[in-house]
Amino acid sequence: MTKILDLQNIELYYDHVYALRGVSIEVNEGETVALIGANGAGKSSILRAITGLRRIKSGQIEYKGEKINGLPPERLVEMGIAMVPEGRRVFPFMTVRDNLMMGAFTRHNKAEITQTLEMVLARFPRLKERYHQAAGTMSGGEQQMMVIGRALMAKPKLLLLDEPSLGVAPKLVQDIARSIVAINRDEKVSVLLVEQNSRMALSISERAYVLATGSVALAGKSKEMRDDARVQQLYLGGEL
Amino acid sequence: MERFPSNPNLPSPQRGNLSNLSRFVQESRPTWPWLGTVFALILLFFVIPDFIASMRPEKQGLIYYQFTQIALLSIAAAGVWLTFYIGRINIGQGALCLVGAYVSAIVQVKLDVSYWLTIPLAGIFCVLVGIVIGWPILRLRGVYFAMITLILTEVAKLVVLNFPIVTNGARGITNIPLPEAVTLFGFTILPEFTADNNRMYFYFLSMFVMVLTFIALFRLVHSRIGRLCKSLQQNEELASSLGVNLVLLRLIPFCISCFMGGVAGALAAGVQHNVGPSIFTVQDSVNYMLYCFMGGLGNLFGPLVGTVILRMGWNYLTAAGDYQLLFYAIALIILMLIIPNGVMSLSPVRIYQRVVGWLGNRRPTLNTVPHNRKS
Amino acid sequence: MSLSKNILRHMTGVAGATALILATSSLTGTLTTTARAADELHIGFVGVTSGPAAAWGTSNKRSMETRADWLNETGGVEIGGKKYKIVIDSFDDQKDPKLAIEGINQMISKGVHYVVGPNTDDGASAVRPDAEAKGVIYFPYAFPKELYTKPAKNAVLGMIANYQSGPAIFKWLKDNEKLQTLAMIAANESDALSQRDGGMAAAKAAGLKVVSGTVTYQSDTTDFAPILTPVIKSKPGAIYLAGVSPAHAPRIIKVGRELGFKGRFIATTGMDAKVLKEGAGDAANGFISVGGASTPELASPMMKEFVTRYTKKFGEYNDESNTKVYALDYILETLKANPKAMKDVNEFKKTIDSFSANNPFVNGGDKPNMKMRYVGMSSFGQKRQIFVPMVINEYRDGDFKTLFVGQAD
Amino acid sequence: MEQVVVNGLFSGAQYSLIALGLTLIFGLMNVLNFAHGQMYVLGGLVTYTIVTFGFGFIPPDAFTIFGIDFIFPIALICAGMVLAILGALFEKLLFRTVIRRSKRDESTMLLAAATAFLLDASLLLIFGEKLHSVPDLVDGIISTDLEPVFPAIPFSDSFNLPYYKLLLGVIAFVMILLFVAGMRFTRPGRAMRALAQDRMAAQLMGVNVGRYTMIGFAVGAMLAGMTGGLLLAASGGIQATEGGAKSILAFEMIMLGGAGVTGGAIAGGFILGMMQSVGHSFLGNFTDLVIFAALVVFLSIRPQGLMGKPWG
Repeated sequence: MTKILDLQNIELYYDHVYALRGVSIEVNEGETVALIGANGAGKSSILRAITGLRRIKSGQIEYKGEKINGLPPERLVEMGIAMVPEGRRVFPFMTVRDNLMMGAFTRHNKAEITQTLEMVLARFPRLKERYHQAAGTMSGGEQQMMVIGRALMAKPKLLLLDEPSLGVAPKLVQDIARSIVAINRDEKVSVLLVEQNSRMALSISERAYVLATGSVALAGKSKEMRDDARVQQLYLGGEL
Repeated sequence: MERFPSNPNLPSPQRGNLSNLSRFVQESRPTWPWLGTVFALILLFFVIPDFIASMRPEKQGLIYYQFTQIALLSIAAAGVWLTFYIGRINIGQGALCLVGAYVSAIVQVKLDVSYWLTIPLAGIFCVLVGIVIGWPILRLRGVYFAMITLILTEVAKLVVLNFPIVTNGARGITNIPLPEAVTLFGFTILPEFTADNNRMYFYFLSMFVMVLTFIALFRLVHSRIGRLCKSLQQNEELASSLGVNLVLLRLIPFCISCFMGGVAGALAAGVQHNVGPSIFTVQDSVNYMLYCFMGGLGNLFGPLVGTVILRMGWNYLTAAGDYQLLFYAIALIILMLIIPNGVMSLSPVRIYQRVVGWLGNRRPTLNTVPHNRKS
Repeated sequence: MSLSKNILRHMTGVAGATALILATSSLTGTLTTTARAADELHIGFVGVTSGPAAAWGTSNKRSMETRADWLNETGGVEIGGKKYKIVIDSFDDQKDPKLAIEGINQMISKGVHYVVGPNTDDGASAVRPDAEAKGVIYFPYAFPKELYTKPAKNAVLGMIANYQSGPAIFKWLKDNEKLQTLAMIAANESDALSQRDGGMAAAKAAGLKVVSGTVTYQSDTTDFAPILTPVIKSKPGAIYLAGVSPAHAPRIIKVGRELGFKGRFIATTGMDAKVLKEGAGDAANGFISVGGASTPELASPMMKEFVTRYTKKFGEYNDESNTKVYALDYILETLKANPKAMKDVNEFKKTIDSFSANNPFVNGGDKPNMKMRYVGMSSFGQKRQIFVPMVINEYRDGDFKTLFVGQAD
Repeated sequence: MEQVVVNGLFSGAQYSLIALGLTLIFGLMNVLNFAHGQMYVLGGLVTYTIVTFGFGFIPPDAFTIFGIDFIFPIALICAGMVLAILGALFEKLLFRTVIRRSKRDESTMLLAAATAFLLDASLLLIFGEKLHSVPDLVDGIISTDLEPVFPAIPFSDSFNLPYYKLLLGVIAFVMILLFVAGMRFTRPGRAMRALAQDRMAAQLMGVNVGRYTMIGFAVGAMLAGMTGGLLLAASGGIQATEGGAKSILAFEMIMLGGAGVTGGAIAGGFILGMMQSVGHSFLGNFTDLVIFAALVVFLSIRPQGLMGKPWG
């Protein structure tokens, strides 16, 4: 299997407080990888480092064998990395359509964009119903679907999801989980999933990393982790 | 927030705010305030007057006046700084100064009250005004608060102009007497101000009030309320989750700020012997904000330093004649580019590091997205 | 157009000022306070030359500078047997009374005893205590009577006040044009509002009915239609623009005509004909304002030369300067009459009562009733106003025509 | 009443245009552009210079086609371009640096004020203190000359509207429409809207933040400049020193409508225009006080303005 994403020894600081200490993570082509850990363990910081929203202090990030740290976010979108940020971050005053079209901002071929749009709408029929509604007026779950759809509009090879289950009604969490699996399978998109909801994350991913205080505490197959008592303990804040 | 349960003891960067917060609240008090105060008192009440006394007599009035202005403007600016401290941009201090000046003048002229009493009276009146105004508008944040306060100065001016029965309207109050002597048991506590010596006495008075203001500010910032305010400045949700009464916590500093504005106004009314609707204008309100930015919001002496720099700078640029404002603007822009966080953000250590950094390899370019901004 | 020339001039000016600032900062404080050349006579100007009200002070300062340059070019002014070079020390108070006080103190510190300005009511009131305590005679362009009546000592009104010109204009209109009703508007500012109140009294005294007197506008207004609509609906015979700034007048007039108003507009401040022509055109015909010495009937050859010199120095002339041309000459002539006043303003005040000299700016300035002298007995009870011919102008097709000439005493 | 409504609409159209540019810059950068009024004045004075003097070498009637002089629209476009360049430079050289290096967003307020001083000083030096005006675009007036339009209706009154004002009103209206359409249907427009609504999300969509912020500042400045040109013709002239007050007026409008929201700026402008027009007819000298007080009360109840984002 070829690595699509490879993080080597990432260090990252906010002002003078470290957020990541020597994190190494990899995602293979076509794989779904989960990053779990307690609130503040550094999960989101990893995604921010990958997308260039944060500059890393040291280490290297490779995408398809190419060094990408230091590249601006817009360049990464063109290269095929799309991120669904934490807290959804819809454009509240734009319609669902405009939101989705923003996802395709870096693409120029109209026909292809239309094709992707149809795919997204087929995957999330709810969005079709809300097509001309302002995004800010939708429910949390609907917004979450829309931002995933928006990320797909960029036709990514690697999808970074930051806490997609956060603030979503429990019933919809399952829908979202299902669609992540489907996207991974049908669109051949590798997924890096950051979640607090470890049960959901571990159930849909192949491999998982558990983060604690800015570094990787555990790594392994999701299936095995599901029953691992150490995972629970890490969540409660203990040290290993 | 229905988040995964997390351990509060876990040291994590994202909980930095919370741990900082508790640290602020518990932090011990500073060690050297009295030394600084004594030094400042000696400087302001002995060294500077002595220096001024060595000048030509015609020049003394001007220098005293300039220092007096700096003192009373920095008192008002200190109030603005305090509202910055709770995370609010206040561009309405001019309104409070105007109110303070008018209260002092009206009470003196119409009710024949001693000037000395009108200074605290003006402050207290402004506190009442502050409660009435602050209660509703302190909920506003960021530029919303800034812009609403920007209107206040204009409102104050229009009130003064439109209610001539109380304020004497457009003509202002021009017959304010000079402060009289105060004696207690035969001792003269406060001397009589006369046409000849009032510039000097007003210098001492305003400097005294200024020192008091900054001592009060210092105490406040290092009190429990002050530390809570600082937490407010950083994260309001977090502070409210600690069970703090936010409304009150915001209102108290705002009222103190209004008090300072009122006192500055009353001082100005005394210094000037008269008040008119244009004694404090929108320009003054904006200036106070600029003083705070120029001095730096991170340090409580920021407003004082900012006032000194901008006010002295403006005076100094009189030499440029027609080009005064042009030079002033260019200087401001350059200063802003060099020290965007204000003069007091400069620390000798950091300057040293900067210089070494320049001499050595260039620093890596900073991130393109300012992380501190909300979208 | 002298725009490019203007820019070029300012670029050299900026360079010069930079050099000056660098020079003064390289010399330490002690040197800057060194005594100036002994044969210079410094006259101060404290007024607003920047910000929204810049127009008031700029024309004032410029006419002083023009006159000073001219006098210096001809060898200076001889006072008490000695020739002096005239130097204008100016201070921009930004319309802020706090800065005006600073300005007057600055003048005091330089030993300047005669100051022109400030231009606003608040500023003029604010400088009074220091001026009286430290011996400065100042010539404000502000109308409040308490500045000039006793116990005030040191202010001399430098032009015709609205409570002097207003009654004359109203009376003239009543007698000659059967004016019966009047409306007033004013900016929401001290100066304008107190002029409105003065105008109100004058109109009542002249027997006019004020049909609309409460409408005010913010000084940042540029669209006057909403303000004038109710005024014009009250069907006044004329509209008095109290304390109107030269930049507002054309706009008000133009909008007034567009709204169907046919009567006269009246102002008791100085105006600029070119601005009126450009801004209001024919609509401004019949606009009455208070002029100075440059109306053709009155202007002496010297006044004409003054205008030429001013234009050459600053690019364009401002008719508003007409009302402000006198103050400097009054100061200098009075000093000539009593050289002791150079150092002592009490001597100046003694001279005020008896002073009289030829007025070089008006035709017939040597006739007794046109001579330079101090007046103000009827308005202030003491002579605290310079005598200038009260020229009431009417704007007609791009120029001011003299409507009538009156006198204030 | 007709006159009052027409006055209100005309003022409102002017105000909306002033507020639009400001709200765009605010929405994109969180910068309260204190220099907005000065930019507007600069635009007006550039327009004035071109209309009055050509470019210094163009003969007076060079742009007269079929008897209509097109110098004004040309001057208007030039003013827009000059201001766009100035705005882009301001953003790239000044604001960007300060935003990047300062700890707080608000520090830009000092910079904005300083640029306002700079423009104020330069404008006064270059153009002088006098009022500058251009001739009316077209002659003629729709007028009922102090006679009520509908005498039977109680509030009916006379009605006067010069054609040039009508024309300018239409131009203003078209400009507002063009701006709204541009924001909605063009690629940079979409990018700027996205940036204003969620900066980080926009960045993740591949929007080049630096480029579009600069474009946004330039467009905001351009709008200010063209408005200045338009108002030069609409309000009888422009004075070099009147910018500062205009900025504050524009702040009021975007606050009323909701800062950073296009629709809010337009609504705020029209509401303020109408309030002034009605107020002056019925409240006399208390108009401005009442308007300000109402604004303060309204904002304390509804801080986000009519249609703004809550809490900035």
